[in-house]
Amino acid sequence: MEFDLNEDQKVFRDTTRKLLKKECPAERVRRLMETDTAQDAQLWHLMAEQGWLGLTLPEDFGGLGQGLVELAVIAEEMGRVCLPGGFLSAIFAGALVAEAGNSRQKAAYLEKMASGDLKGTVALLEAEADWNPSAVRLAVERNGEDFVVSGKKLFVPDAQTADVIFCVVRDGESLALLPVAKDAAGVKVTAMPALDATRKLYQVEFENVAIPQAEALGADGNPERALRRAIEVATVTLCAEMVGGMQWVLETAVEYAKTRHQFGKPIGSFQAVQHQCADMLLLTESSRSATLFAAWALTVDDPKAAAAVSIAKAYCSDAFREVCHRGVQVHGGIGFTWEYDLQLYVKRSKASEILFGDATFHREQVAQLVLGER
Amino acid sequence: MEFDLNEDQKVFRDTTRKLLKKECPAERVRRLMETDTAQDAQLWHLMAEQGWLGLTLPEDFGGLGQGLVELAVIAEEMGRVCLPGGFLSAIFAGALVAEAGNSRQKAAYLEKMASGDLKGTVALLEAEADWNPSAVRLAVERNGEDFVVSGKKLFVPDAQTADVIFCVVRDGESLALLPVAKDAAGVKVTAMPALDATRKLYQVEFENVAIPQAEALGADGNPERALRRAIEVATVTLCAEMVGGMQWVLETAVEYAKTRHQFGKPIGSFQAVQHQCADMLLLTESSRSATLFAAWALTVDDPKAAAAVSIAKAYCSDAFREVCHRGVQVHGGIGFTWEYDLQLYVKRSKASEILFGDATFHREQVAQLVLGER
Amino acid sequence: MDLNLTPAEQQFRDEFRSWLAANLPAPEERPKGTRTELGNVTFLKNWQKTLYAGGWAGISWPKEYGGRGATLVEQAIFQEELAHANAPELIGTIGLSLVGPTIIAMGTEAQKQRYLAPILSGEEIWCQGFSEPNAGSDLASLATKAVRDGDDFVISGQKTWTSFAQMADWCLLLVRTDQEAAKHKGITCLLVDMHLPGIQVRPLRMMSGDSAFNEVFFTEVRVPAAQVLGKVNQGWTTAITALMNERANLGSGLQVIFRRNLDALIERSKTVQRNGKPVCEDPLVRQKLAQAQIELEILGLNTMRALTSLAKTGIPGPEGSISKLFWSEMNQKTQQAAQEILGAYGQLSEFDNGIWAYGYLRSRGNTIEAGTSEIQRNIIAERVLGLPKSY
Amino acid sequence: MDLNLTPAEQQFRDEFRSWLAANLPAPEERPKGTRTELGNVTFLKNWQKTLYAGGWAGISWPKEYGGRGATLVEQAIFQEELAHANAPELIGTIGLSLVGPTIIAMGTEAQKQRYLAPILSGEEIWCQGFSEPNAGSDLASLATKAVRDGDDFVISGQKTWTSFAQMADWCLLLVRTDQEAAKHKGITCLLVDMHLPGIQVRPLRMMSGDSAFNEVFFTEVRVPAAQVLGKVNQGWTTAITALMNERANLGSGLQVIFRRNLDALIERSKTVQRNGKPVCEDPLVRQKLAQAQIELEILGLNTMRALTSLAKTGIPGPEGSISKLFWSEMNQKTQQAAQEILGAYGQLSEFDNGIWAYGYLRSRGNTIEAGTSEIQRNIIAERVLGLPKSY
Repeated sequence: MEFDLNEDQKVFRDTTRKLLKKECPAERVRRLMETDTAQDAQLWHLMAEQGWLGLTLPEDFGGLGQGLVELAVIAEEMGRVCLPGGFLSAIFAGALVAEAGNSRQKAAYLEKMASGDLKGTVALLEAEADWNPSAVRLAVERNGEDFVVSGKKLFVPDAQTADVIFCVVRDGESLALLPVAKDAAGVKVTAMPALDATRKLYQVEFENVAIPQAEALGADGNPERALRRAIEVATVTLCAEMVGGMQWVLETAVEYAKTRHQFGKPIGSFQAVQHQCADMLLLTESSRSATLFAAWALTVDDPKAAAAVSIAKAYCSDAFREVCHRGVQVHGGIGFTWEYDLQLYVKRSKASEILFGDATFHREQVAQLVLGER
Repeated sequence: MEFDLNEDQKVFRDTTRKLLKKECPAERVRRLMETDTAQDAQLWHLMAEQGWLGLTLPEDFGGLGQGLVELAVIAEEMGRVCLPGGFLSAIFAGALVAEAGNSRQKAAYLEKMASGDLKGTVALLEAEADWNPSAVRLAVERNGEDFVVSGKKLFVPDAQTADVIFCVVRDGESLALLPVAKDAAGVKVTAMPALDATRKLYQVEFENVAIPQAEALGADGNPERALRRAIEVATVTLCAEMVGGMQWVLETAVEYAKTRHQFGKPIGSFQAVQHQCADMLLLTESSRSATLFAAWALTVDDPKAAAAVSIAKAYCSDAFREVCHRGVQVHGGIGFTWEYDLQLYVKRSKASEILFGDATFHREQVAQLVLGER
Repeated sequence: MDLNLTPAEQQFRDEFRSWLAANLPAPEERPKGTRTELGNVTFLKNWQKTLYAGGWAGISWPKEYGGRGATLVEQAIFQEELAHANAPELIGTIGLSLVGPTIIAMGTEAQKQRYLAPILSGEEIWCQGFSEPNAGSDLASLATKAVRDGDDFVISGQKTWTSFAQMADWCLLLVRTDQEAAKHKGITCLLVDMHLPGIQVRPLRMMSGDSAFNEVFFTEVRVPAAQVLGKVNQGWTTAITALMNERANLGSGLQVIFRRNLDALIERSKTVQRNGKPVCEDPLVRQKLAQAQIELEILGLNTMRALTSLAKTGIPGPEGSISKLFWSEMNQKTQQAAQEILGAYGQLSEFDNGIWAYGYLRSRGNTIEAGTSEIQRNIIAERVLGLPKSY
Repeated sequence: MDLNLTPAEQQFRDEFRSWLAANLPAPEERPKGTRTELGNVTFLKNWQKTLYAGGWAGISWPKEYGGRGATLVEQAIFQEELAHANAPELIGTIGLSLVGPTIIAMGTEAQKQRYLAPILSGEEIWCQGFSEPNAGSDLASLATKAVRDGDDFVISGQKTWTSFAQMADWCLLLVRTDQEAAKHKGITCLLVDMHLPGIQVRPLRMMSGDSAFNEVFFTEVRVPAAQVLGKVNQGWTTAITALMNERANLGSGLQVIFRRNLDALIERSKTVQRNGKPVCEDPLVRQKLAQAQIELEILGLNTMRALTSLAKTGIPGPEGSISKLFWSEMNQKTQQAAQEILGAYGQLSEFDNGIWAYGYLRSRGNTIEAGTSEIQRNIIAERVLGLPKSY
């Protein structure tokens, strides 16, 4: 039993940190968030080059075949710099294809996704914004060899830059996972501007969009189970990103508390400030423990994996928000300004809190598990 | 508009405080809590003599005809000394007779209750310990001129010392309020020892106990409404008692923080301790505002009265607990000992938190009101 | 203890209610957005002028200074009625609730004659130049200096977090006039014309995207010595008076906004759906709505109690810190509850005009502005509870 | 990063599990109530003896001192298996996790030879005499003094919050040996025979009704100078080592109790009814149970991470404060949740043997004992985060 990154993972972490610090400074984040898509071709290229886009995808299909702990390692570093754009969508879409696709489909998508040539996202949420796959209501119709879909999906991240949108639809009792080309006729993507401008959300409308049934992912397996698994992968990635955000906020607040003086002393010598910082550390480290465990458990298919993911997300959702709140409070007025980078993390924490289900949602999942209901 | 005690009320408060300080020191509380009933004949006599037992009862029936603000004033002082025994039960039972009784019944009970010669309590809760009158399930049968009751009530305060137990039973769609002599055949009272030894709880079993139907309170009116009103009166009385408890804990903690030294300074000069005390003040004063308003609103039949009672109880339930928690923390080890009187208040706060419904219960009542559901 | 309005208070309320019904601009004529958006300034100044003309400005100010000479309770009724009528917020709030009362308390007769009436009529807007980049919680360490030069003071330095500076005509400014004295002893309070040369205002954008605050830069600004409010080097007393007025008044004005906000949330909870039902049927949501309601009601009750006490003593005291602490933390909890209740919708810029995302972000400043929660707790501990000083 | 047990760890677990199956006294033979009830002492000492005879005492102690020489992970597995088997708690816990490791680190060879084996075998029970009535959070201000007289120290003073003193054979005692030195510099650590004349133990009753702690009075107690652990006047270092060992170990031992408690609560939530349904169907209850589960799982994970780190560095560090803070606040929240979930039943002495009322009250001490939460936060801020000292 060893609950720590191994040497390779630590090296990977350090080089990733160094690279992102250089390539994605706050000015770049700010520039990108002012754009329509928050997506940066150069950074995307960098991520492809580094192998990050295919990090956990199978080696047979252009990936590096790494585990989720490695993914968590880079996601944490991305969170630390508040990296904008569609990395998380790429992970979600990649995991979905890897879990649900047959070998023809994997061949068709994964290599291009790993090389950065094909950008994917997943359209899951509808009007109720419910992350439970069983809540999907958008029904697909069968027309000859085709599935035909009409209706809309909401809160779809990075849909504007995606080449392919994997649309989750209801096919009777089952779900169907339809790869829809973003530029296909009948697909309309509209921005849903929201609080976190570093990860853009969209409404995606489908009007009589036909997809050959043979193109649907997972049709010969259990698409819902594959989707749940892909959601778990993306959720852990998000948790790791949140941990990175917490770490930045913690370090920044501690640094500020050491240098800012009031009443003739560094404010970090006041108990009220000290205690805020101590709580931030506790929240951050506990989030990290929960996230690393979930990443490991998913990788080895531990029976506790589903619970571990919900535990991590429930805890991180509350913790990132609380760390940001404390971070702002420690800073006082300056921490509340647009110019100070803390605001980027406050907004990211808020968006991350609900992405893939908020703490309440995941506590309910945990309750079902501890009460033996599933 | 004047939100403050008037001069008479302040005088009443001060004399009550002085009297209780003298007559009910902590040693007496401790002696009483070790007894089976926590009831003290001498204190009871004092309360009768002072008019406290009939304070809000109608003057025609031996009461003083005062409002609930006056009742709140003395209840706060009682809470401050953690007065043991059945005062609250007397208030509940008295309010029930005053609200539900016809003039014959009022004549039969109230004067004796005001003079302290008859002790009453109300048996409401059953296995689910639900304070909502509509949750009463114990069904009464009609046999000729009588109601006959068999079954049990739980968590009945002060049943052992009561002369009459007003038992709330279900009579079809309606409720019936049956005055049962504690010593009647078929009545069995068993102690339910609990965390707060200053207010004893009992199980009361009824085996074929017959009560003439004409004796039931409120049969010609709306017994459920009368019961709700009596519950509101008792709830506000309890809230005031809780405020008194908070005030004691606050003052005791502040005094301790001024005198206890660690690291060469009074601990009250440490921000962490200061902030705990500041929060205690905020919680106590806010509880007092909510309670006084509820008492006033009930007295003048303000349309907001029901909401005000639930607001006060929801807030006080959380606040008294939190004030005690902070009080213990400010004290450190000494505050956790049996010998230090703080423990009396910790236990009282815990019992009061759930008596007449906990914060969750009352928040649900408030929700129904703000959502316009009742 | 009587929370009913007295006949006089009822009459006041009825009168103002009728006046509002007759004089309030129709909803479609009113500006959208916040008070500090410049496009709304003319409208809001006119609205203050209308109030003044109707005799509804400076409700609790003495009649001799153009106020209505009404009681503090009537002042609160005035606020409540504005809320019920959904009236625009008052743009001259710094002048009305902070500068005016401070000038009345500490000003010379000439100052009173000159400055009070234009505050009431909305002709002159005030701002408050207290905080500096290096003097936040530790306000007394302020460094903006004023050097005596003949009949003038020459001011140099920087203020920050100055609300309304972008439209203000005057500033209640704290400056250091004695570099040698102990830090609380060398401060002077000046009434400064914001149109003087050498004053530069730069909006300070907040994380919530708007610029309710400003930075104000002073470069050798000359102000006549007659502009001192109170005494030279005794400005700290003036500052404390002003801050207590600020805290005493902020709460009651904000209640209006909080009430509207919670009502909107309650209505929204009936339309946003989860699990096929409106979220207001979710027991967790119900608890959150109820808690918000409970705290808002108690804020109102605490304010009424404080008002009764203030009416008896006449001087706002450290109890204002309790109110500040209460409303700031209440609003943060309620905004967070709104986020949890509305879920993904609460973050959208185009859902309810983005008020939920804005409200959440804006609320994070509540426990910092007008004195951080830490400072408020220190004040309560030391000045109300009598605990020894922490530093 | 591999949370699977290594083959060696698995073997360790299997071995201990089999051994437990064969050697654990049947439930009906085990004592009821707590470790500190004197009637249970003989049984629990025998249980420790059985563990020792089987090679299961001092799991991570070096073999040369009679331990098993196993890893810290195996030490944790040992605790977990005890929990799974619902085995009695260890009575010699102060000796096993605090005094023993401190003697190993700082003791003379003679002291090691004399004291370590009886700790392992359960023959000698230890207590820890650190806190005093006027030295709680500020431990270094302790006043119990030891005056050198020939070959002895003569001890006078009072200790408090001393667990297990009523049954202890020995005490790890901090005394002041230099009245003149700075307060951290005049402290010495002594190994004191609790059976010596002049020692009086008085149980300290807690608000929860039991007396897990004691006051210990020393009246001219003579102790040979050879009983100094470490060096004279350098006892503060020993104290810090001991406290860090305490914090590092307390968490993992307590997890057992917390897990059982939460499991019992989960089961209870299926039987206690509200609104005609088991409370576990109430969404609010479900959230509370889940949060308790989440925090308990994370406590376990944090402990595993700390263990990995400790195994690499060898010395328990200030991270123990994170664990202490986490479990103490977790348990308070969970006990409060239990009260809310069980309602009136949770307060009854005769419902589940009163464990809920007891557990709630007892939990209030969690944020005080073994260093208050305030002290833990100070330690984290100053020693982990490097913030300047607050006092």
